[in-house]
Amino acid sequence: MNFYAPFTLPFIIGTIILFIVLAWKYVSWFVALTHEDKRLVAKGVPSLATLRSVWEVVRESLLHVRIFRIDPRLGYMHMSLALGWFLLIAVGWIETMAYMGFAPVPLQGHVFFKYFAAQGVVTEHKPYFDFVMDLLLAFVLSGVALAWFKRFSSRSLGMRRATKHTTGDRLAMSFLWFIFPLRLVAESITVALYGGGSFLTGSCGSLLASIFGERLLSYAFEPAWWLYSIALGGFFVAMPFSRYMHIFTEIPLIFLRNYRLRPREEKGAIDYFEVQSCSRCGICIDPCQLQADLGIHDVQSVYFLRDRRYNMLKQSVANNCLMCGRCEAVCPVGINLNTLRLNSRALMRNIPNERRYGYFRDIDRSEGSGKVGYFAGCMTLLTPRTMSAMERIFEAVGDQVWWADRQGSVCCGRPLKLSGETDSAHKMMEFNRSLFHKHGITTLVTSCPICLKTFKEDYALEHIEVLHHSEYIERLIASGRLVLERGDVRYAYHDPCELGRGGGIYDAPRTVIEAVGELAEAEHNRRNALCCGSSLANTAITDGQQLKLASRVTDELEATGAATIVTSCPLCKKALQRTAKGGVRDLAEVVAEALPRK
Amino acid sequence: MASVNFGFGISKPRVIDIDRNNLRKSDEILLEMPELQTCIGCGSCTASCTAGNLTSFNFRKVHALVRRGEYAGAYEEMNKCMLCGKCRLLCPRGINTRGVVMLIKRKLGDF
Amino acid sequence: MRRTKWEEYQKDIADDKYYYARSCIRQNFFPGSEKAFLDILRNDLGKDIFDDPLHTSCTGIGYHSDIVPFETIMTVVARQFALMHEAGYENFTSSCITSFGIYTEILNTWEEFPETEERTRENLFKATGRELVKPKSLAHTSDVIFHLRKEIAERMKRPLVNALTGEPLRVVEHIGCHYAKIFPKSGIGGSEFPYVLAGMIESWGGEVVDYPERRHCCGFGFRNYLVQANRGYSVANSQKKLESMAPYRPDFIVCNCPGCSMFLDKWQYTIAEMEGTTYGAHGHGIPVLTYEEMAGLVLGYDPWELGMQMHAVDVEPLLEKMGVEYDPSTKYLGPKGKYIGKPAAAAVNCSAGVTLYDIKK
Amino acid sequence: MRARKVVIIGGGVAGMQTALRLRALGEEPIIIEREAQLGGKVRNWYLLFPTFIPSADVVEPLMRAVKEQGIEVHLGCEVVQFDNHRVELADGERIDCDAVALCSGSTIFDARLKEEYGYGIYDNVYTSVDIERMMAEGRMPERSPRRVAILHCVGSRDEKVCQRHCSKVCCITGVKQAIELKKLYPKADVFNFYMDIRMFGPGYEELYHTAQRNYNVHFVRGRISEASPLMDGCIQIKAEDTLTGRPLRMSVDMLILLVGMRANDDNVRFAESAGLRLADSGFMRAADLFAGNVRSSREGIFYAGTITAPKSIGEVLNEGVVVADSIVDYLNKQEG
Repeated sequence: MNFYAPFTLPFIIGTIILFIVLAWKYVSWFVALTHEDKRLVAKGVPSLATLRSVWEVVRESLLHVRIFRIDPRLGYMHMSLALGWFLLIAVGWIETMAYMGFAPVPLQGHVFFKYFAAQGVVTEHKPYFDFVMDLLLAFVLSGVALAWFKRFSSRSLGMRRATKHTTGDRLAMSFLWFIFPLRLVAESITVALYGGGSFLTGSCGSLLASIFGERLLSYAFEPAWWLYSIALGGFFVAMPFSRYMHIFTEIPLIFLRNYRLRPREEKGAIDYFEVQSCSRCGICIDPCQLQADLGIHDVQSVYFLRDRRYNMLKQSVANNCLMCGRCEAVCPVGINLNTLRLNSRALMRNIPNERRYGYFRDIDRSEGSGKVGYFAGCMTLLTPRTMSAMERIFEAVGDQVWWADRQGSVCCGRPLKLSGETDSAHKMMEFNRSLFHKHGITTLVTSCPICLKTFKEDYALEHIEVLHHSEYIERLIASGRLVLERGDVRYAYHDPCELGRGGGIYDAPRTVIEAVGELAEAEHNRRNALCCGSSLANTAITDGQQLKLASRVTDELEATGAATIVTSCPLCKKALQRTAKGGVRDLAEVVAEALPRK
Repeated sequence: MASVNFGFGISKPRVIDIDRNNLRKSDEILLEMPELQTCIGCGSCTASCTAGNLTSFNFRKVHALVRRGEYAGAYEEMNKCMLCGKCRLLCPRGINTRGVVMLIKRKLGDF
Repeated sequence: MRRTKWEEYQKDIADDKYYYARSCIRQNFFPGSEKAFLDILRNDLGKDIFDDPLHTSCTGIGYHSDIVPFETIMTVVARQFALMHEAGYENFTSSCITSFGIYTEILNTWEEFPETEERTRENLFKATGRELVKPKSLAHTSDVIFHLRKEIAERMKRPLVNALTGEPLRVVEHIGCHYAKIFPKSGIGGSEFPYVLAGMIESWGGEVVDYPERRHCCGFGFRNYLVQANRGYSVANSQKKLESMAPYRPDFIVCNCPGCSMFLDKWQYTIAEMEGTTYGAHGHGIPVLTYEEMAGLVLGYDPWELGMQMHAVDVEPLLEKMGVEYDPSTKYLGPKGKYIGKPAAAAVNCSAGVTLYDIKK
Repeated sequence: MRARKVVIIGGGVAGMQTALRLRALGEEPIIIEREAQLGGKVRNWYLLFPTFIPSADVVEPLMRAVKEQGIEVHLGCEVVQFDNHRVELADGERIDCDAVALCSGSTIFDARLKEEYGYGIYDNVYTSVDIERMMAEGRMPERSPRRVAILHCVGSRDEKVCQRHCSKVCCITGVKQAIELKKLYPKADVFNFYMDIRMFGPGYEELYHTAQRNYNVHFVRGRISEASPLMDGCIQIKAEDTLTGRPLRMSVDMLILLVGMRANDDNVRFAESAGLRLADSGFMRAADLFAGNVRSSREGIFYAGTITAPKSIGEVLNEGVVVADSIVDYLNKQEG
């Protein structure tokens, strides 16, 4: 059989370009990986991680399990396109082989087999193949129809807002959308002229024949295949430069991630895999409170990654993010959105200067001594109620406490890190680390989740256990050292971002609240909890905007009917206090109040 | 023109000369963050300042000088700030103080 | 309003019979000016003025530099007054503004605290055996010229007018701080609307230029100038004034204080050498005149006889503007035709030439 | 002509003055007061600025006159909703009337919301309201404090507690209390921490001057940012002395917070039920700020006192007269 026809040229050229670009990108990214990362890859390839990755590729790149969890309609749309197309290719391949045996068949032979085999011999399994292929085509077409429908009414697919795409993306998308309808047309005409086909192409073919007549269709036969080929070729050329780069990139990313490669504080080659794995599906847009409550539409992770990928990232976009992590929690690709945003900020703002923050030398305003250290954090100095509650709790259990910063000290460094000034942040971390070690503490308790996160992730404290005060209190209760009187007050708990999504601490504060009263859960809680709006990570929004975000949160917390809102972050407390009608308390306060009276 | 050394320099005036100062950057800063104009100079920011507690850093004064077009030293001065955000929690006019620090650093550091 | 405000501040100035006290700075840096003053009074106006060889410096520079105590300077001043009385005069005129300020200050002190006058009287008697008699009137020599400005105008040969255009010359006047800023009542027009020089300029056909820093100090400031490390502050003050007046394009600056004449002139040289900036027309400095020189030019004196070659900023452009005939070849010849030396070319006179003094070399 | 019924919501000085004036004009006022007693907040004050007369001198004559005039008063009654012809009380009673004067005043800011000042946490942090009460009841501490700090603008001019407006009378109250403290404790040093000093009334600037000149009260231009306890029970406060541009810290034995006036929570409910308009500050919005500052946007509903904005007692008393006149004017026009 001759597998050459002029109309296949656009497809062939497109495919060649696609593979050259892909190869060039992947090879150059891989070469640029750090030495350490390459070592991890070498160690990971012969391990179980590879198998795990294959399974994950099937689940996420083909079945899109995570999107199904967010919304089944959306999941079906993504699955039908990915899995459907994959199966079309796979089954097409088998079909070719069923015809030709293991004879070498060029690529276009597989793809346009219907064309080349139209006048060939009819084998006994052809009807089965025709049926399966029609079924798959129908499957994909249903996905295309949904995607098309989503453009007009994203809400009906479970998304309040869809991504606003660039012109390039729209072009690529148009090619994609045309591929399958054109394939249907080309195959239907072929079937109408030469027979074959099944329920879809067969009936479409008959329909076309009855409308236009065979003569007309025979004129349309070649052009239809041409158009199909052009759509395919066009899409392939556009693919590596558009959002569809994600189709392939997600696969190596899954492997690399299973080999424990992660984006870091500074930009690295692994970031390319992460950034270009974004399909711009826009699932990150809905959870973004800046979008939902403030109507800011151009800073969400999808746009951030897009701008970063095309080197048009502006500080105003990079800075305008609460880093609450709500988008990261739902990203179907699992992109490390916060880390990427951080290292983008660092690239723009980190200007190392040895002389800066030289004033840290010899500062030590700490008080007391003990194995337990308490680091209030800058913000807690403005919520003295929390601090005096902690003092009473320490007193009640008789722990000797070293107060690190009651008289003010150096910041933990996280705020500067969040703003991208990594080098300066490290100076603070270095200072505090040596301060902690100097005073010989074995446990470090902090009531500020912002400090907590950086102590845990950046400080590498040896022989010092870092605890959030909720964890510390939970332990005291569990060990029986702290006996509390349980009341019948209902408390609505607000999860601070840095503690919950940022530190994975959801249960400790809840356990503690249940030890003193009744816990009420807000509509959005735990992984889906809302941000109070005052996040240190965002330096772009105004006071009024912060207030608006906070009022949404207090509304939701107050809707539980609980009289008091409890949180475990001084910043959240301050933020929510502004709009709450009842009281806003820190976890420590309610615990201190439940201490048995002497 | 040869500059002759007579063993002393000519003292620069201490006056904030609005006519002579180039207010372009100040204008740019105020355009991006108009709320900075609403500062009533209560000093809450400086009083609570974590860095000001340890150094002579005075956020209120530095941004006031920058607004008047006195940029000399402001960039390095702002680099004493730890961005901890206490000031933002206190400002009675709701000024985005951390944003101001970052904006001034960006404008005066030229990045 | 500004035009009449000065009239509220007036003082009695004697018509004749003056006792003359010289100025340290003026007689050293502008000796021609003091001679011209005496000549104008004696020869042109026929007044009696006594130039006493026995009198001394008032020690004001030492006083303002914290070297001479107040008791000492009071005794020195008392001696001057005693000399005046011995010479048979009672109208004291001083050529120096610093001295004028000191005489005023001491006379006021004696008035407020008579016991200090008594102590000074005793000290003077113990030291010199002389008897203190306070003057009937005290005036600065610029007050005297101001007082006689109309008589000079009657004898005027060259008005303060641009000979080419016929326009009045634009004159910046600068009053020494100690003239009226310490005791506003002691000056014509007080400290805010000093009229002593403006009166002369207007009477002789010139136009007084008002400018923002008109009342600012020239920067002399005694200690600020005397200590080399502080000189930058002194220059900065002159520079502030010069920058402020330059846009008004003055034809010349006239001062009544010898220190101001010196610093506004010589700091122009310094600024030009250090920074390359000049403030007059065509890259030239602004000529600085003493009021005696101004009066002398008006009365037709020869500029070199007036000692105008002693200025750092060359006065020739001004002389040409006024249409004064002068002989360039005699500029550096003294009164007896002896060569007195010539300064090196300077940036302030539009010359890129060599500088006299550079600490680096 | 029959006497027309006017319901006055709130029996503070504004309400009583309005009632008395209406009665004098021959109308029938009815006062509804939430508390068990007439007099409102002024009853709790000790001496009044700027003349230091006892507050009783103002409140008691009014209360007496209300009694003497036999004005109908409902005590311990809360208004649920109202419009210009009917007022509905919490106990279910309905009063039909011809006009309504809303004189329900304002609420004192809860200083606990400014947690950094430690009110309710440390023993020696007081509000200006506490001080008035303690002075009136003679409960001020026996031992003279060494140092007292008075902080202006607590709960006023502060975006962070959503109170943007100026409460107007705190500055002069701060000056008055500083003088009172100096009279009580001549050895104590009193420091007033302010952002701006606003002395708008007659005799106020003079009192400010007196405080500085005769009582040696210190004024520091800077807002306190934090208060924290010291070992000896003192409070350490931090501020910036903005006039010298340097941070300032000092220990004080007493910290007094000059709490501002904020809008009543009721206002929202009232505005909804009667169709009234609220200002951005949450206070009621008068028809206009010139000729119509006691009229509401609805016919037959009037305002007097601090329901529309923070005011001094003198201003409130004037408004009581004005509002009564406006009501009579309105009623006459209604009857044609």
